[in-house]
Amino acid sequence: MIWQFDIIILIFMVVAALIALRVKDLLGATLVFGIYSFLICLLWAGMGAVDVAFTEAAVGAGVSTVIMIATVFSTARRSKD
Amino acid sequence: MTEHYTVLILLMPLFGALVTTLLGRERQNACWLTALICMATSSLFAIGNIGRILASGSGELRYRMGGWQESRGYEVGIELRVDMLAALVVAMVVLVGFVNMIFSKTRVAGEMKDKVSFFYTLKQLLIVGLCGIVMTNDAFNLYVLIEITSLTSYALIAMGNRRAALSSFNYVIMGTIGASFYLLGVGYLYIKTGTLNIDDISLRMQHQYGEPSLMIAFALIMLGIWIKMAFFPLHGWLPNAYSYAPSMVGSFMAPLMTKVMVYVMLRVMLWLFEGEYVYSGRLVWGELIVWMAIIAIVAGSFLALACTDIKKMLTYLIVAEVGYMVGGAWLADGAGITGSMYHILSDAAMTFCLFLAASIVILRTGDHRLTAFTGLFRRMPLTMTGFTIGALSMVGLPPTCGFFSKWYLISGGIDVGHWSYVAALLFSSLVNAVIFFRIIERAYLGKLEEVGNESLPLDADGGPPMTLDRVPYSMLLSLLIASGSVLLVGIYNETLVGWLKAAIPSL
Amino acid sequence: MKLFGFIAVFIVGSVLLVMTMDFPGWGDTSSPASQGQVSSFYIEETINETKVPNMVTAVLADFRGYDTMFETVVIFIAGIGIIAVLRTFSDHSSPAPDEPEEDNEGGDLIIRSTCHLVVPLIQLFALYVVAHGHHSPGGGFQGGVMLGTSYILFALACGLPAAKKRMGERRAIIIAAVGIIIYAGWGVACLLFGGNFLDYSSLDPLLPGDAQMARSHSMLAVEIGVAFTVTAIMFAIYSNLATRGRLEKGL
Amino acid sequence: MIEESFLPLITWMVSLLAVPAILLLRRNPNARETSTFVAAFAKLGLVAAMVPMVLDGRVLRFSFGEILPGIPLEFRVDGLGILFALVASSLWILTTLYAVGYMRGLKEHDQTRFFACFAVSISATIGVAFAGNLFTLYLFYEMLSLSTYPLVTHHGDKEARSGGRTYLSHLLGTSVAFVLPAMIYCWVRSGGDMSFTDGGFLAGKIGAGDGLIVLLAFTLGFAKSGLMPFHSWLPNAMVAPTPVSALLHAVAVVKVGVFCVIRVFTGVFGTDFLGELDVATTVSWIAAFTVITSSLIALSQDNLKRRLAFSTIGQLGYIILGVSLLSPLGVTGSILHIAMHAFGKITLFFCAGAIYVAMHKKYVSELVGIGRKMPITMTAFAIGSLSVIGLPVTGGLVSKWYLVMGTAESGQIALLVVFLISSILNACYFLPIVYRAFLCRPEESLYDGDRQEAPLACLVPLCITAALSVFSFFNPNLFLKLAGLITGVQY
Amino acid sequence: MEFLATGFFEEYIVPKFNYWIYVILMMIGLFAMITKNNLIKKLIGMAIFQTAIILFYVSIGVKAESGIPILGHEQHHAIVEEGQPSSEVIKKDKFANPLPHVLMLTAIVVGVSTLGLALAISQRIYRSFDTLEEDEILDQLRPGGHD
Repeated sequence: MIWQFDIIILIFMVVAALIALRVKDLLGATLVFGIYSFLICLLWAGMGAVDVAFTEAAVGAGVSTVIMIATVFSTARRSKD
Repeated sequence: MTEHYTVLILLMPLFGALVTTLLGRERQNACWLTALICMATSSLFAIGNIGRILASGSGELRYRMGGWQESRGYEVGIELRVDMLAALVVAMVVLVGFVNMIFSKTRVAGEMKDKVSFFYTLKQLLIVGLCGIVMTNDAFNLYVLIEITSLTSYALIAMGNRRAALSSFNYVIMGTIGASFYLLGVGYLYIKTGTLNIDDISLRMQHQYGEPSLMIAFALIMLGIWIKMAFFPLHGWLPNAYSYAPSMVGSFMAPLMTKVMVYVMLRVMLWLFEGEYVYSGRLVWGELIVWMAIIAIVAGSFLALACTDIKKMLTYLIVAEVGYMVGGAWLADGAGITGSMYHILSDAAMTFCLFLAASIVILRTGDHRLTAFTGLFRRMPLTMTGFTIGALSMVGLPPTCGFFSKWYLISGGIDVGHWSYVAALLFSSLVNAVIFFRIIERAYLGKLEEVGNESLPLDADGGPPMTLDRVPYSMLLSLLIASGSVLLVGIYNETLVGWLKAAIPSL
Repeated sequence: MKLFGFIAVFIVGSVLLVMTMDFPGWGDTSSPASQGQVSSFYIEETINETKVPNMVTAVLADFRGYDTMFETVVIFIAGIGIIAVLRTFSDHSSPAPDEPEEDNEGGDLIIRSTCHLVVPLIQLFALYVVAHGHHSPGGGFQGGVMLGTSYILFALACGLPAAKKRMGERRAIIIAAVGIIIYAGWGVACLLFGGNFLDYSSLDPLLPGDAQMARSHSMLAVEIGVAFTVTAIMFAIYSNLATRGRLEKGL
Repeated sequence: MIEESFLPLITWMVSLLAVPAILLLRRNPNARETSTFVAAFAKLGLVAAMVPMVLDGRVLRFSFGEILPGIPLEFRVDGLGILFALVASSLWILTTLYAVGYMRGLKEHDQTRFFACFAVSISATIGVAFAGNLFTLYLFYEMLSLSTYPLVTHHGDKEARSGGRTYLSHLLGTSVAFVLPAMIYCWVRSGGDMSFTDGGFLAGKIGAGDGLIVLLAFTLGFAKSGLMPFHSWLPNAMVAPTPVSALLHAVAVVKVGVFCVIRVFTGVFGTDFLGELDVATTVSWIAAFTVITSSLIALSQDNLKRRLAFSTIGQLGYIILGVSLLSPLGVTGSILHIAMHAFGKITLFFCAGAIYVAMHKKYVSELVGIGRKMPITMTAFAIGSLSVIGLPVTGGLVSKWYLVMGTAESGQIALLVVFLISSILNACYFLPIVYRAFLCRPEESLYDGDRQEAPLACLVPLCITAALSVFSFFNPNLFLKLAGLITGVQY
Repeated sequence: MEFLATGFFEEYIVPKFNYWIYVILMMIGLFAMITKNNLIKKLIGMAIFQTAIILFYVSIGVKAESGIPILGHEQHHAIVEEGQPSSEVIKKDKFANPLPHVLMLTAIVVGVSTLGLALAISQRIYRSFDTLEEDEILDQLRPGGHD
């Protein structure tokens, strides 16, 4: 695969992870985490792991984001850190 | 047909769990009956397996899933491998599950309200996971099964009160870290050897021992397993999780989980890696870990001594017992390893016995504190007899199994001249003596008037405390079996140890 | 706590970082993992052994089918566990209020009608993913998740009660259990036909084609089982988490 | 020569078999006591039947089931064991008779539990006496500790609780902390063989330094022998009913302690090997210290039973001192002293109990002139104290004679002095009681009401034991022969 | 993108970059799990932690200029219909190693299951403590509670 592509996505992933952990609004954090999952999904498609990418797209970006949002809505939305 | 026993041990509880799910919430007794029957058949298969190993010359059984023979010198499929140690531990798991199934008959409705069927489902799936862990010969399959046991235990613990939910959450965090470390270590092994079958890995590693990444892999796997088995500095999650869990769950999880993880540790040390590598001078940490084990023993004993809550106390004793086994395994001595293997069985027996007795007492008096035992000998002699047997075993008096496991562990310590370990064992048995005779004296001589009859609300176990004039026969029966097993494991220790010695690869 | 955590993380991280120097390079074709006989066996022999071009599917459902069975069990446990932890069965007596069909569906009209249009397509594609997992990316798990998400989408758009009419809780649990029963039962069938557990080739007499085709067909069967479980559980997880375990209104 | 036989097992079992009978017959006291008596006589008969076999040099052995690798559960009857068994089982009968009188006289509670535990502890004692290897010995040692706990705490009040706590903590603690590791060490060193042999199974397999540590671990670990500093359980355990004190603290428990020590000296190490190692003198001095100190403490005790307890500690010191001299005569003296002191001391305890039953007097200062009210009891008391001091015409003289001879033989003049002093001290704390009991004017309090001798069930046993200790002076040959089997000293 | 094409990157950075990033991500996640105060944040950290390990595994399986581990139609045709020996048709360096992919499918599933269960437990905690901040929960427990 193209390694430039790979490196750029990886850097973006680290950034996304940091943001997701810094944001005080849990809903925002969850959404950033969704973005993170999409980046991983891209990365794996790039690495030739199509099935893993497919699964990650469906589960990581799809379901887990949805259930996290569901939890955030049914509990507190603000967090102290 | 008999060669399928190995997998049938697993399948029985699996299908039992599915059937209980299908039966649904309303038919509680049907669920119980299904679970009981499945556990019974599974126990029969496990015992049959022991017989088959004794019959077979090689002393081990291999079962290839999907019938994939090895090709190009590697196992391409997943393989089950059962040697004597594994067979004994599996038998222990399913038998404890079976007896605990009897135990939970009358009480589970009171604790689980209308979630009885889910309880039975999860419990049987937990047994599936434990049996799988013990029998599998595939490093990654081991990870999946560890996660199965973890998830079921998270759910089961969280079914308790609010404290239980909180401690279960901590357990989730710690458990995930542990399992992930294990997974990472397996990844390191895979990147170096290109296979996942435990035997193949150890075969391929022989000529590349000493590469740093293998050492890191070993360290990561050990770290993960220690977190899961609550080895002392990493024990934080265990006491709350087990003591706040519903008593039906705690009395079942406490004897099994840590012991099975100890088994996994031995498996990793002696089969995945090799004794020469693990104990060789190249790894300086052997001595260090024995010292950690000593600290674990002493600290566990002290923490238990400080407790006023009976279940908490027992859980801290488990922490100390884990120290026994880790220390014995790391003594780098045949007797020590045999001792810790035997201690897996005996500790399971006595912990089970004590937890059952404590649960019965809590259910009847509705009180978690040690004061609940005051004057109980007159009111519930059978239960207290069972408790006393377990206590004597913890203290280490013949002919209970605790005495003999201490015997082998201490002789291992003497063999290698590790006197501080011996001293730690003796110290902990003295502390156990203080702890338990404090309780037994109170139960034997204490007068009821000495404590007020006020009792805490039974929020750890859901339902209201039972009236004192009625303890179900199912509970007494299971307690009887448990305390009997304490004695039997002790009396037949020589047979068991002989079998276990055969299982150890030569150091 | 923060300091302690940072120190621990820093030590572990630095050790691991140093250890990466010991690895074969990324994409290195000659690394043991890539050269290892196991992976090359999978790459070269899968087509002969199972007639399935998608190696991942073959390894997943056949060579390591035992893992996959427990993977399905993990999903099942998650669903059951969530219900056991979170669900509050308050409505023993009160029967579900039975309003006319479509009226109790929440959300506004556009979303609802779009959803009514989209959901069938999603489900159709999901079925394709399940069925075509042998030849293209995908398989029981991915397809199952998509089916589950289609229900979730329906619940989001039209409200949980409407979705519950399609996939009630009891039904979801039953479907999930049936999925695993299909999987494990298929393995037991192999056992009855004289092979080992999950040894699909022993079902040769039962299925069209030769032993390899039997394996291929069996993979489809177990993938369907997986899809059942995943579908039901995904929806069950969502519906419990979205309603704090009461299963009435939803988000 | 050694021959297999079931007799030891049966002898051990008899009193255990009595337990279910006792529990079943709890409703009917007379039948309950009858079952105890039947068991007691059967046991004595069996032991007596074994005596001639042992006397013509045979060693009865019975072993079953390898509990640990190379270690079966083994019974082995030799001279030492049979002597101890004979003493214990004969005194059990008398004690039971006495206990019946005592318990009924005071209308004690939980008599069924009492007699059941009594039977268990006796069979544990016999098990210790017949134990064929170290593990079996340890097993029954612990069994004895646990089965006597309910007896010690029989009254269940605060005093009994604290006494029982001291009792268990000392006996269990020392045995787990010292004996267990020492035993496992022996097991490892001797290559998995722990059967007692005349030469000692550890002979030649261990160095002087380790030898001293192991020896001390054993002698201090068997804390039932009351060796200082682990002696304080004995006075505290006096809260028990008097029959218990009598049997367990004059006969069974403490004698089991010294018996174990003698076993360790003769069977584990072997006196010759210990002589080579030259480590036993340490034990001798600990024992000597115990003897003198306990006698001094006994002088200051006003509670009669406590005084007897401390005198017991001193006498046990004699026994350990004698065996630690490693000279055949000394060992003979120790073995004899087990029996002689048993007769003497149990007489004294019976008397104390009888006084309590009849007069409800506990303290020495209250016994002035009591001899006129209870002449028989006090005569027996006098005989018993003579025997303990070691004056003619009582058996005590015989054993002490051998002890002194042994000391002289081993040339330890200092220890000879110890014997002298302690005998004087014994005289000092016993004779005044007798003197005041008979010769002083009784104070008025003794005359209110017309209290007479204790009930017959109490009176008969103490007369018998007193007679026994006199008889053993004129005819100690049986004991001498049995002891000779161990030490090789012929007569 | 010119400077990226220089040999320096190819030489030193690229071969190890994935592994570095996996370590960094894993440590971020671990740090969050240990030190974050909010339970949901802990869980996000947990998810990152797991994905880092998945990244590690998938990176193992990559081969330079390899494609997806699925046979093309013509290869499939050649082997199945024309019966050519697979070892000649298939160049194994052209295919990514399928085994790590399979393992990671399972790992992802385990991850989402754990996440779901943990979310359920945290909702349960919220139900009885009415907060998700760890310190506040402990404050509530301090006075009462028998432990």
